[in-house]
Amino acid sequence: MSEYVLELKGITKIFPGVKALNNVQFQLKPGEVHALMGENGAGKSTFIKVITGVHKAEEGEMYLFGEKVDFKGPKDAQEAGIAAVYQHPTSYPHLTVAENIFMGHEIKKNHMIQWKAMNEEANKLLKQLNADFDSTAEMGTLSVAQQQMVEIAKALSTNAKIVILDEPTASLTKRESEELYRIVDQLKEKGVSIIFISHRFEDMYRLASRVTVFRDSQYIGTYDVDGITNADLIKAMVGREIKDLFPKPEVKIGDEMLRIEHLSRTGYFKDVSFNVHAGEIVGLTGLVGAGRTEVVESVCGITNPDEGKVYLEGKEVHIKQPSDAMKEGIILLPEDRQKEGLIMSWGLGRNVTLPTISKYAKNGFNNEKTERDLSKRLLEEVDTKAVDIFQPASSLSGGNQQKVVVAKALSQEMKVVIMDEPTKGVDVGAKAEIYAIMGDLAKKGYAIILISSEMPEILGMSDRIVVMCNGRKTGELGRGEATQEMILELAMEKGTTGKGAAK
Amino acid sequence: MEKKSFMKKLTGSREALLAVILVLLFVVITIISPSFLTFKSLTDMLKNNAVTMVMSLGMLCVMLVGGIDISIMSTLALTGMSIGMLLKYEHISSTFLAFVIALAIGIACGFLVGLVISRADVPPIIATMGFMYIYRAMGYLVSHNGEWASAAALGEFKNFATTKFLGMSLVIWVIILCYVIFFVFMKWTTIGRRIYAVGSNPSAAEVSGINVKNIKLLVYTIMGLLAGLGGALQVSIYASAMPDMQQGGEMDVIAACVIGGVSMSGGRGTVLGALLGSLILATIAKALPLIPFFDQLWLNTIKGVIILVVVVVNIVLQRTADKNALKGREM
Amino acid sequence: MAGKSGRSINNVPKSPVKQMIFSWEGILVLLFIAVNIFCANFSEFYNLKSLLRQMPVYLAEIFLMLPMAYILVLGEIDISVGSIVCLSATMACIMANTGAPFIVVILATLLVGSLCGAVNAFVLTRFEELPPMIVTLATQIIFRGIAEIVLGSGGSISVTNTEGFAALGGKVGRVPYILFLVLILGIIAAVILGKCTFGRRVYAIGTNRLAAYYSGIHVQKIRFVIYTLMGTISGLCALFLMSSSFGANTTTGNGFEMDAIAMAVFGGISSTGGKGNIAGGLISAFIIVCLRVGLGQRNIHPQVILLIIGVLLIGAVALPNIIKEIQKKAKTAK
Amino acid sequence: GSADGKKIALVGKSAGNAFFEIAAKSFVETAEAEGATVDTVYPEAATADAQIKVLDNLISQDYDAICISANDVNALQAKLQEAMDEGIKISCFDSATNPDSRQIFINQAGTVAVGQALLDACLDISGGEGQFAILSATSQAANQNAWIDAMKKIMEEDDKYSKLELVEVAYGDDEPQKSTDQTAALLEKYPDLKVICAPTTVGIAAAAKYLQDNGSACKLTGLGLPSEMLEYTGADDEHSCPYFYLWDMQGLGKLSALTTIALINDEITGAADETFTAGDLGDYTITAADDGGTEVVLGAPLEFNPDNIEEMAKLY
Ligand SMILES: Nc1ncnc2c1ncn2[C@@H]1O[C@H](COP(=O)(O)OP(=O)(O)OP(=O)(O)O)[C@@H](O)[C@H]1O
Ligand SMILES: Nc1ncnc2c1ncn2[C@@H]1O[C@H](COP(=O)(O)OP(=O)(O)OP(=O)(O)O)[C@@H](O)[C@H]1O
Ligand SMILES: [Mg+2]
Ligand SMILES: [Mg+2]
Repeated sequence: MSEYVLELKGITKIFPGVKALNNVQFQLKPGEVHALMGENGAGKSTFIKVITGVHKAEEGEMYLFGEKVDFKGPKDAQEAGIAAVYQHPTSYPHLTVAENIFMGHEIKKNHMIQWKAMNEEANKLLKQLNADFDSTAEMGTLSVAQQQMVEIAKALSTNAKIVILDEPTASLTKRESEELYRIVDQLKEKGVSIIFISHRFEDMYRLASRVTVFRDSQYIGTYDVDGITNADLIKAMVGREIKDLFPKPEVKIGDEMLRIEHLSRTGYFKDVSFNVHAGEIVGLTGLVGAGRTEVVESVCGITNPDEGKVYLEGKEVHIKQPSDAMKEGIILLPEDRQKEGLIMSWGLGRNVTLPTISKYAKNGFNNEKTERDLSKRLLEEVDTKAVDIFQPASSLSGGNQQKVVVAKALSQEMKVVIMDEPTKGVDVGAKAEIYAIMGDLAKKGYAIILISSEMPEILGMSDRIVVMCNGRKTGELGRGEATQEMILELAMEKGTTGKGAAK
Repeated sequence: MEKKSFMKKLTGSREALLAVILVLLFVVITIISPSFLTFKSLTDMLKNNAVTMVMSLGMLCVMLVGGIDISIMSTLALTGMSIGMLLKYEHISSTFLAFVIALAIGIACGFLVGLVISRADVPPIIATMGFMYIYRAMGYLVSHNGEWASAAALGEFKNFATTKFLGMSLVIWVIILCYVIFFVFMKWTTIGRRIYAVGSNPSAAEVSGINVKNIKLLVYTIMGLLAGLGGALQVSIYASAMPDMQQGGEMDVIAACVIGGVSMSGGRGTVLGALLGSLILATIAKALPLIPFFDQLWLNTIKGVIILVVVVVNIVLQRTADKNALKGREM
Repeated sequence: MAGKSGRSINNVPKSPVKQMIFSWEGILVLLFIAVNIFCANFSEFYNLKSLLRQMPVYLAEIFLMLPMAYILVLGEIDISVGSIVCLSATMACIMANTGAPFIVVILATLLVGSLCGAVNAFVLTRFEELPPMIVTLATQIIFRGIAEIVLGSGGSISVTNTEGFAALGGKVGRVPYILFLVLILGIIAAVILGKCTFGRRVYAIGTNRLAAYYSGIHVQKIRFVIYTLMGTISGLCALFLMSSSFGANTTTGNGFEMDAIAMAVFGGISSTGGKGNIAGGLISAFIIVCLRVGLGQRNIHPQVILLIIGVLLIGAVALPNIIKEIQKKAKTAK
Repeated sequence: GSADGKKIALVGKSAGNAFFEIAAKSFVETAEAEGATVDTVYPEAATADAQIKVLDNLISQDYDAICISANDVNALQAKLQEAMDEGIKISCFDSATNPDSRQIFINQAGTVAVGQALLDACLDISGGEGQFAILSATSQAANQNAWIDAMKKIMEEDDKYSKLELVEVAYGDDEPQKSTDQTAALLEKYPDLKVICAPTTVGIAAAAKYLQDNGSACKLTGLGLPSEMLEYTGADDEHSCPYFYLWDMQGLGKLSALTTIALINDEITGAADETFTAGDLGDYTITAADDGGTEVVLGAPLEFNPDNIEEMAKLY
């Protein structure tokens, strides 16, 4: 038996026009948690998909328990005991949780699916994970975090020997992440080997014993977590040093820009009031499903609140649809960049100019030259890693997609910028850049609302922190006074059970 | 975990809403024309809508994977015409054989459609529009350009529809059998669930090792099979085979599914929904001529209005149900 | 703070000529030439005189392809257009027979068409969860049903005052007006879809409706406009149809929606939304018309013509895909 | 023959219509025997629009005559007049256009004669009194409407029919399914219904099947194809249709061919009172039609009854 459970050598994977992996290697020891880190687009997810047989590598070899394997498809990998939770959810929104968990290896008797047994089994798994929803709930009605849990349950259900988790914490808050850590620990105890991808350093420190870094499709090195410093790791990942992770500029806070009073929307949030001033960054946080997204979407006209008022620069504004908000200068960077933020099959340039296209148009005719120049300028301003403005947004990595969303916002006239989870799934380098952009915007006198589930980010960037829980505002903290514990306490004020169960 | 109350379940499920609409239709029609609610009238209705009812099961599968098939009535015409001509010229005489041949032709037609869609990546609406023309033309060619196979030529075969078992025509038993088979197939077999999975999230299905292409191939083949069965039933029920039969009928089948809550973008829909949808359409067709206050000229318009009202009312009810569910959420 | 890493992003588009040759439209143009050579060889009668004579009815259908292309780009479908044609044609005849000035007839016809379109638009935007297929299926039945009621038991009406319609069917030399109108409208439709803000938004909605909505695009307003315009153009189609038939009946416009969809789809306008352009639709429309006329002149059985069109429809989309697949396989094999 | 080198186009209502095919076959045989060539042309669909396309095509192809079964009375007028202006002779058969768009109509049976025959059948089958209903094709079908109108008129004018009550005219749209629903609805609405009269081939077959399968006391007559009706025709209670009518389809094809050739050869112009000899069919006189045009009438409708149906079913 070899020293490694899984070993890959000289893997090269080429997509049309992109070399996603260039001669990379990787070793996984039995029972270890191995972190895989690297910038957005470094090829981590692609690498995972090569392991699970979704992609076929052009070159390279793979050894499982010392034996050379060649997976023809995902099924082979599953049968060999590899389970993966992919970065982008691979769930079936119309099916129940139990079915999602057991898709591909249903519990059967005489070729008939045993629903009862399957539901029970699924409930057992969910209980292990401390999930608060039932296995008969429909997947599509669950929150992102809950869906993530189902994905993990799915991986557990196969009794895999190798479990791969691709950015499982990206959309999780602190509390939920802790839950996940616990599960990973459990798995480790059972002797399962785990590959763990994350952009969060805390995850790595908490879980992994070794870390492998990729950069620009290449293998950089494998390090013992104990023997490496933050700065070294960042250097390995982004190829340069980042001095200040949270470059929060000192800005003089100006007049009140946006004020929300007693905003309510039945079933989503109730009686939410807060305000934000020019040059100020207000952090809006809470557990997943606290209703933060719903509040700002109501402010921006995506949905309409049932009650409450919104004031901009002291005057009440009536926003019925997104274009009204844009006209007023309230710009939203939506949470789900793939579905709400970008048109994935379109070129970057067109994405950037989509909301403002009529501004450059002459008599309704598009001014393509201006558009191209503008999108080039904006995309370079946010330092997007792209070849040209015509490549489809789907060809970019997550962090770079987020930058395109920022560029898209920059093309508009802004007063208030609302960023919903702007750094979700974004690498440290790009994160720092997005924070820098955020700081710049504040300096220019825009009012900023930052929704985030990441504690360091909230603490590091906000002037003021608004905490929500279960659809209500539970508190507001100043920059000086706020600590992780205080925020957590407010965020869990009423407990958070029963959301999935209500379905 | 608290159990959902019965009322909530009722207002929460689309099928329940449809059942309510169907019951309402029944009540209204029975008030207008009491003879509607008799065993004979209802079995008549089922028999006369057998083709749509059976084929909406296939359309359910096709729509579940996000596809659509508008070639089905051409397939029906081709199979119906083929067995019609075979019987007429006495190449075959056995009813069983006729059904086998019809199913075989249907499967072949469906398989070809499925191949083109799954292997050559042709969008379903284009592929099936093409095959709609092709199979219909083949139907005409089989009929030697417009010959009919009429009752006298169909021999024993037409008796299939008039033969009764336990008081109901065999045709109705075929419908019941199909629905039972599909109910089990869609709910309790892995392949049935794969169909849902592919429609719900094709890329996820791909990643989790489901052969999406084969599932697509399968659903169009199933559709073909049922179209073949539809062809045989049509010929048997009406004791006549014509090359232009059921032209435009595919819309009824699609409408039945959509009314039954089958989503056109895939993933959502049930056998029960297909059943209720096709029953609603069947009821409308059966009841319209019974309603005495309208001039016959108005029938089509009224049919259209009823379909529109049914789908709109369904949406309104759904919205109200959703809103009530939200109100119940505590914060 | 432009470009911390100093990365530069290219914004110079590739040569459009090269793109055009390898595009679907390029293939269609070649196909158009091939079809014409084929038909010309095949039929000794394939001459301009006959082609021009048959043009008007076919061209009237091409009108419908234009807004249908927009609807398909939206990722939707409208199968009620044939019935709208029927109802507006009925209206045209009735108005003409009242002796109203022809301009009033035109306006009334377009109005009826637009109203029908607006009914579709209203239901579809008010209840946006409803699939367009089922809504327009219902209105397809309703609009034709209304025409049936209006036409009464005769089921047919003819124009007694034919002057206006005859003028519509007029010609410059031998070329009917309608050809010019189709080309002009085609160019306008192409420019709006391809070059204007409106068109860009239509593509955005068709590709990702949610993202379009978040980007401040008035999704429902645009859908409303397009469905209403579909009705208006159906009215126009009806007017020109009257200029060859001088009468309407309950079967007028039957199946036109399928013809329009086939033309658009064959022209590379994807039914799943967000893809294709008017140029492709127009070229494919002319290919289909030439085929029908060319084969029709040889008295080929219409079912056989439809069979050929069916094969062409599938083949045209399938072949490039199959070739691509084979190329890909060959590449990975290497 | 008398039509050597002449070219005739025979235009049907739509492809795949057995009814038309029988007449067309004898039309072609007759015309070819006379030395003419015949192209049988079908529109893509049973609509006037599609026939307009066909006519546009035919006009530019130097035909000597076009014989058409029209999908609409008025819609083809412009095209047919254009054809006549080009010197092409226009005759109609089976289903007429308006008088301005044709030179002559070859009528399968006089409208009044058909109405009379159907009404007499109803009177006879019902036993002289009671309710009867009509199951027609579509509400717009010109032929059917003419016959139904004729029936209504005769009923009003003649006391003989005073005890007959026409309860409803229903439309089955020439679809078996709809026709079946309509038949069932008629029976449910009028339990005392004695006779259904279905002057359309699809409708009569569907209704006959429904009545026979259900052993209904209501009987059926109308216009149908003998081969389609063979199963349902009989004098006993087992069969739903005692007898029904149609015309001599082969004769219609033959007469149409000969009349068209007579037009081409300028033997006739299509004016009333002209006479000509139609081969072994005998001499025919052109008469004024109800719509103001002219027609030749093939003869009285043929009755198909248990005695002759076996024989006739072999023919069509
Ligand atoms: N299906 C695909 N087709 C073409 N290019 C792709 C495809 N999938 C990934 N790529 C490209 O391959 C490269 C590596 O992408 P990958 O998703 O593996 O990055 P990653 O390291 O997971 O980034 P992130 O941290 O943002 O998830 C990127 O440049 C990406 O654009
Ligand atoms: N697709 C959905 N269907 C039904 N309910 C939903 C859906 N998405 C969210 N919800 C519910 O709406 C409420 C608010 O969700 P929202 O997404 O606004 O929360 P959030 O605080 O922004 O959390 P997140 O961190 O996920 O963005 C939650 O109770 C959630 O369960
Ligand atoms: Mg990744
Ligand atoms: Mg959120």
